[in-house]
Amino acid sequence: MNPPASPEIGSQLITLMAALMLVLQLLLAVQPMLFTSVRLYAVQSLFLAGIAGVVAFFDHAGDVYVVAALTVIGKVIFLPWLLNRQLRHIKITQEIEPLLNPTATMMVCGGLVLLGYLVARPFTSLERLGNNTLAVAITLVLTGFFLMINRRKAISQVLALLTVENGVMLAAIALTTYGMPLVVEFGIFFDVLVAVMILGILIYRIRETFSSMDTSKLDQLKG
Amino acid sequence: MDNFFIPAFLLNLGLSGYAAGAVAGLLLLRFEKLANIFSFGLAAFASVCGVIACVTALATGATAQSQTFELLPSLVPYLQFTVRLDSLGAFFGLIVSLLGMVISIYSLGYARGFYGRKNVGVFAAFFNLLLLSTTLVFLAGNAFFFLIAWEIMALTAYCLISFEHEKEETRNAGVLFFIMSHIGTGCLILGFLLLFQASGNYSFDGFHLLGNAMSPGKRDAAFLLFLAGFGVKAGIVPLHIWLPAAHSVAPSNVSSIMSGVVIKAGIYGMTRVFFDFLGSPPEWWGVTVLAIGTISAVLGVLYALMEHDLKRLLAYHSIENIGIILMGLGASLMFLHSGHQMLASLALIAGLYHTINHAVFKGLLFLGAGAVLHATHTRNMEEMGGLAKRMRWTALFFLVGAVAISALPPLNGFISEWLTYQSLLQGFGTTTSLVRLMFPISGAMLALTGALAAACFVKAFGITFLAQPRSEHAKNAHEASFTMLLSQGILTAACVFLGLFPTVFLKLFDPLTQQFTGQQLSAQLSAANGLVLSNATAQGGTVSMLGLALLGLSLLAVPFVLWLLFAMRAKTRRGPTWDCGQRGLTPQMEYTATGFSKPIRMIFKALFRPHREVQREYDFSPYFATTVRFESHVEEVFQTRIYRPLNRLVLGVSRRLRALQAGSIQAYLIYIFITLLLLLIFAL
Amino acid sequence: MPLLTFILIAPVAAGLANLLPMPRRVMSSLNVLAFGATLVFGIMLVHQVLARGTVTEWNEFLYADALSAWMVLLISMVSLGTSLYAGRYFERDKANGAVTPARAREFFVLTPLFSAGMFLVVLANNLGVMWAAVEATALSSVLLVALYNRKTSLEAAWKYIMLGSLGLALALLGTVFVYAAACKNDSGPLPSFNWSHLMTVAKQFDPRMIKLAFLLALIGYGTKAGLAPMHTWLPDAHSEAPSPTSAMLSGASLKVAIYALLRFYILTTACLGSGFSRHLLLGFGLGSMFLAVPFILVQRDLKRMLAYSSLEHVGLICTGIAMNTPVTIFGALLHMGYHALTKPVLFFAAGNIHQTFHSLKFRTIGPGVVKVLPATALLMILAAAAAAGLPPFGLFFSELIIISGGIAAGKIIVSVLVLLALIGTFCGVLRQLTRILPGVPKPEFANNINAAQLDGVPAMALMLGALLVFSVWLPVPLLQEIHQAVDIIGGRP
Amino acid sequence: MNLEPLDILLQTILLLLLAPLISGCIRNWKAKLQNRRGAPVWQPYSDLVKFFRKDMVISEHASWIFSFAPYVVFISALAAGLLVPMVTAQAPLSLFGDVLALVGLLALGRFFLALGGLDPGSAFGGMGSSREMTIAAVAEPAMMLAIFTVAITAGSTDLSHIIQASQSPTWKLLNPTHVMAFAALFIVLLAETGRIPVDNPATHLELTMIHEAMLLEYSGRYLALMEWGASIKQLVLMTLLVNVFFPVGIAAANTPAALGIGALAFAGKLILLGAAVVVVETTNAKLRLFRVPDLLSAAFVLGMIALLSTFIFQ
Repeated sequence: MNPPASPEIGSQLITLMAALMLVLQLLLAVQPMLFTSVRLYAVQSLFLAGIAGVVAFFDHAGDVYVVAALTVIGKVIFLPWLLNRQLRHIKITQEIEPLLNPTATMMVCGGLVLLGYLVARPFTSLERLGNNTLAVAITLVLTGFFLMINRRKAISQVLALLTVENGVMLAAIALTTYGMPLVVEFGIFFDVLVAVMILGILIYRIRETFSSMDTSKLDQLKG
Repeated sequence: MDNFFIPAFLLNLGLSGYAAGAVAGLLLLRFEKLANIFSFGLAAFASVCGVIACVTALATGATAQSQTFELLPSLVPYLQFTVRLDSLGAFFGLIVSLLGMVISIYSLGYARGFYGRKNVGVFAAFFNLLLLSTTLVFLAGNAFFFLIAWEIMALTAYCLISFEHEKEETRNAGVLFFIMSHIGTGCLILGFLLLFQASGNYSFDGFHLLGNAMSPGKRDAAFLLFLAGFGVKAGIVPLHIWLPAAHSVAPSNVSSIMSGVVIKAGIYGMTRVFFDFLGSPPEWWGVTVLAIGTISAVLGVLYALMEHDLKRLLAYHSIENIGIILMGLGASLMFLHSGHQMLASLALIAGLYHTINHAVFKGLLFLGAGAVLHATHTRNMEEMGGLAKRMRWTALFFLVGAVAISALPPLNGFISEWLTYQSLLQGFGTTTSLVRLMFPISGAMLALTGALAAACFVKAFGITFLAQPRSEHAKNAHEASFTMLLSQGILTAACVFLGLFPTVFLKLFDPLTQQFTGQQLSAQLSAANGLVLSNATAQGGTVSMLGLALLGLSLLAVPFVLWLLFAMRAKTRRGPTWDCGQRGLTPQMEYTATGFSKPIRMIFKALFRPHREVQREYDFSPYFATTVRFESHVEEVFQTRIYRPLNRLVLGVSRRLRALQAGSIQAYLIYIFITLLLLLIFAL
Repeated sequence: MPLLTFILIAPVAAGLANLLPMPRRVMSSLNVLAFGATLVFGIMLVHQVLARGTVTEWNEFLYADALSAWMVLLISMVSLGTSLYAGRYFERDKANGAVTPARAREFFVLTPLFSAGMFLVVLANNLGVMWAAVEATALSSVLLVALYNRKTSLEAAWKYIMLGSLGLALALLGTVFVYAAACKNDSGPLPSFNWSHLMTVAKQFDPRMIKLAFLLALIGYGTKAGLAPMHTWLPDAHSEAPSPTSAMLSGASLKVAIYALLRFYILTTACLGSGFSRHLLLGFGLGSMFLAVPFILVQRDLKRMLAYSSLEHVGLICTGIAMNTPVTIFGALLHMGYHALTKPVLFFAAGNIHQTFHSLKFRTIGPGVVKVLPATALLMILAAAAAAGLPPFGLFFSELIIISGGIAAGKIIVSVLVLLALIGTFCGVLRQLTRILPGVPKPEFANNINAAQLDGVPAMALMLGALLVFSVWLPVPLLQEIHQAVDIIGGRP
Repeated sequence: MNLEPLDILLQTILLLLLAPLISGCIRNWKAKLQNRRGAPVWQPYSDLVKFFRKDMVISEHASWIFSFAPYVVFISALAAGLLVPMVTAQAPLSLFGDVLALVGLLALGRFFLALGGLDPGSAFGGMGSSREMTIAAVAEPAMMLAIFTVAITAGSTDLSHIIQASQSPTWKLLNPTHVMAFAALFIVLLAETGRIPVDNPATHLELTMIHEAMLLEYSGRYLALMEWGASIKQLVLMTLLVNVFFPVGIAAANTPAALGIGALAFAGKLILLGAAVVVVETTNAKLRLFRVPDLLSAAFVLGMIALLSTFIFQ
């Protein structure tokens, strides 16, 4: 690519994709079908990878390509596959009654978005690419967190956790010049993979012993 | 320093002796006889060393100014293992060593009762550790070290109290003791921290008269903290709640050492802090201490009268006597405030003299009670009786102890209470403020206490040792073993000596009063070259137990002469007690302990609020009952009004809080989420 | 010789070796061997640190200062004790049919990896790597928590991993912020993320970012360290895990999390001055101490009670550090060490009780443990006395040092609060243990007296003995080394 | 102050001989006041002799305490008597004990009296001991307060010194303080000597008796010692009362004249006080046991007021 495209385009791209990530997050928050959720997550991760790619392209940062690649392999392909397999295995498709109904959920998420922007405001000046990517990142973290509270199925909680992690990665890309040092990226990447596998194992065992994966049934340990 | 060499050496010997005793006890776990002999033997040896050390130190004036040496090197900041022998430490060291010696001898016999049943080795080890830590409490020269010794003392005491842990009563008593004592320690830590803040280190030398340099507020706070902290250990009302329970369930030799020595640690602490550290006292300190002393004395003896459990009865008397001791200390503080050094020393001596007296006769009484338990396997006086015939020596020793604790001449109890009376009476003139009414009033209360104590011990001795045995156990009672009798004999001798020759003993107080009030009183207190105890005023007011004793003996001539004149030919024969004609007087007809104290229970009904329950079964008229069941018991007002509600409150609140950990992961996530949001907003 | 490398490699090697089918005896002795080695290396490390100030390897990828060396010692002590105890423990579990041989092997494989993770946490120079290592410890321990595969243990594991990874995600965000601050700071293409480097430039960082970073790290690593109100997973995990794992979690893992938190604390203090971070830490520390008291007072389960007492001690350590005077920090570090020696003993004793009485509920165990398991009960009493802060055990010293330091620095209220909480805990522990230890055992247990009497006693005696020795005597180099650590935390070069 | 054997001997004899006479007189006058002839005043002497001559029956349940008590009771009372100035201002043995010692000695006697009552194991004895100790307990503080009042005004607890001080011109004989203190001490005297309205010395009705109940098992010379001890105690208390509060005519010096006057004055004062006791006994009925504390608390309050008034008048 001999003519280096102007940063404006890049930053607009990034802003766009970040916004889409947020939208996907909100969708994820309100819709109950588990398979859809997994797909939504995969797409969200794809946008994350896209952002990483754009950054790498415009900053000529080789490392960040690696990040993008890892994201695609791990979060767009492997993890969704794993989760789908799980879902098929345990034949549960629906998230039944979350704690809050969709309307309330949306309102809470709106509040969280607001908070995210407030927290991120002091740093918008520091961002090079696209404004308020950081705000989106923090919002992802907060909404993901809220999603964990709001969901009862073990798997959807795992998904929520993964979106939180997406948010963190987005923040990393948004804030730092060339992403985190590679060794750290690898570390994080493998940790996440292992974490999901272990969670898979646990979900499996829980399903075996409780013949259900409703985490609100896990309340034997008190006091 | 050379006149300090011998005490220092002996002290080290003694301390290591205790340690060795503890180790021996643990090493010989499996061989109980050897453990018994070696461990208690070493304890006895160590305490003999202690006695000699302290007496020489006090006599040779090695304690004129405090002497210190390091026991161990220390590694943590602020902590030094300083052993510091000054007059006060030596005096209390004398008490612990004396009692330790006697009770170790006693235990040689007493511990046989545990053979095959309990682990004598462990018991002996804890016993040694208790003596060791208590000695260190009196000799510690560094607050940090003091607290360590203090806590170890509490810990070992706890283990010994709950040694016979098979009974739930024992376990609860142990827990109550330990919790109260730990709360007390909390107060002490805070108090010492206040001093520490002022002086910057924990050395007792640095604390000397520190209070004068502190702000009044902190000084008063420290006073109250120490009063509460040491008060718990000493068992002042209303912090005494643990004492009757603990002393009654512990093995008797432990009760004896607890009541004789361990609660005295509280007295030691108060004397040390009030007279040595906190500097010139404001008036209300003395007034408070005197008031608390008076209240403790009266309430202690009143509750003692309501008991028919021999050891609980004795325990309540410990509260009473602590009260009497505090009367002396309180008066002394008031005199220090009004600048009457001479009277201050008199009152201080009165208090401390009563301290050692109480140690001696209460130790003796508990040992006696132990012998009785050993023989009858019960603490309930209603099941005793007639033991004077079966346990002659024990009865004699117990009687001496009873006379002594009832403050009757010619024994030691009377001497110290006489000194207390004297200081209270002379106190009236020291001030013109209304406060001086405190003195005669507490004097009158002291009189009431004395009379009630006499009543109580007529009951204790009479019901336990006299008349017919009230149970099979009592009927088959046997005399205690030799070592148990020997130890009681020693303490009996001590009672007599401290009663007959106070002026000899008073010399030991000179360095002490010199240190705290700058006065030496023993010369003024003795008249007629030491035969007579004087109240150190020109107007006279003297007493001589020796003289009275001799007088009494010589007056025996009167009955003798009369016997010669008239009764030579009179014969004596045994007959049945008058039984109003229906033949055969059974033990059931005897006056019971409960019955004996009934009039007093009625008089002080307002305080005791006795629970009384009578069930009559009758055929045609309630006046001809076929069976009558009578139940009556007195529960302490502090127990019912303060401690139980408090306990309920705390546990109730805690149970409510358990709901936080309800088990739902969503709830837990919410906790974290809210924390996060709050922090983010806080950071904005 | 590359000490740090060895310290990391020894346990990993043992863990991988245990993957091969081997008899239990060999596996446990392998672990013992590995941790014995790490202990020795740790001691050597102390000397090197004293000699050179800091030790680095793999061109500064691994980095050890006095604080790390101290942590290495703690981790090795706890792991060594655990692996000494674990052997017979799982023998009996297999005998009871509580675990299958495969699961037992799982333990012997995962435990060394768990410790290796912890070693990496305290030896990593790069904050990101440190984060990854913490995550690794969480992942390796969660399967241990779920080892028994009971409903409750799965529940505990689930809560542990969910709360833990969530917290760690936040911690990662914090780490990202620190790195961002570093990026903003120097214009180099890929700025170093090494602790040793960050400390040198901490002054110029953007305070707002560091503030945010510390908040997130506090919540994140605080979750792992069990600070209230993020502690909720702690009693569940500690009570459901096999006793050796509980010992590891409470004895080492909590403190490792505190260590990670400390690194951020030091950085923040260096950047913002002590006020901000100190007050937050103080608040969480005191909160944890006071929250623990009521739960101990009315607790019904032995191991949960022990867990809450750990919560209380963690709170005390944080409070001591947050009081931020050399004396209090010294006390806090000392307290870490003593607690690491004490708490495992209690969990081991709880393990023996559990295997004999087949329950941890006070009501079921009932009175009379001293009669059924004399040796265990005796050691438990001593350890409990130590944990409750009674002399002659070190925790009394460290607690009194912390309080005195606070008073000396004029922090009267805090010190009084600490004292109150400690008294409350004492009363609770005493009350609860008196319900089970003394007395006459229930008839159903009276017959299996002396069952499993001496199993695990050597391990307990060893740790308790060490505690007693180090309570009255600390080797001079160790003392100097702790003082260096104090200076590091206190921000004094 | 040095001891004079002669004084000691004389006072001992005086106590021994005078005590029964006093009780005899009181009994006799009481009878007269109740229009009875009554026993002659020297009846107690012959009683004592008779008791000494008689054989003794000792309960088979009793222990050595039973035989030990009479001697203690008798000798403690006697010794107490030697601490009180009777005819001369200087008590023969005031060096050996002050007023507190005197109270102590009497308490010692009571202690063993009560034990002696418990020893044979009869219900009467126990009842007597219980009541005796109870009443003593409530009487003691009142007594002490009264004594304190005097001791504080005299600035000493030494009886001889108190009396010497009371003879000094500055001493206000009838100041309210002493009046009330006297009243308090008089009530205590009634209680301590087992007189109506507290106890009835004449009765053997089990429900009303206190002192007699304890002596019920005693016979022969032990009984004699007990009775004698009781009357000596009564004499001692009366002496204390009269000599402290009405110090008129006490012999300051050992001249025959002074002694003579002293003896006469002493006799006169005792007669007056005895008369007062008789009047009280005949004009009052015995109180119920649980009313007695009210009486004694009245005495206590009197003592308190006495103290307060010292506080006011100084």
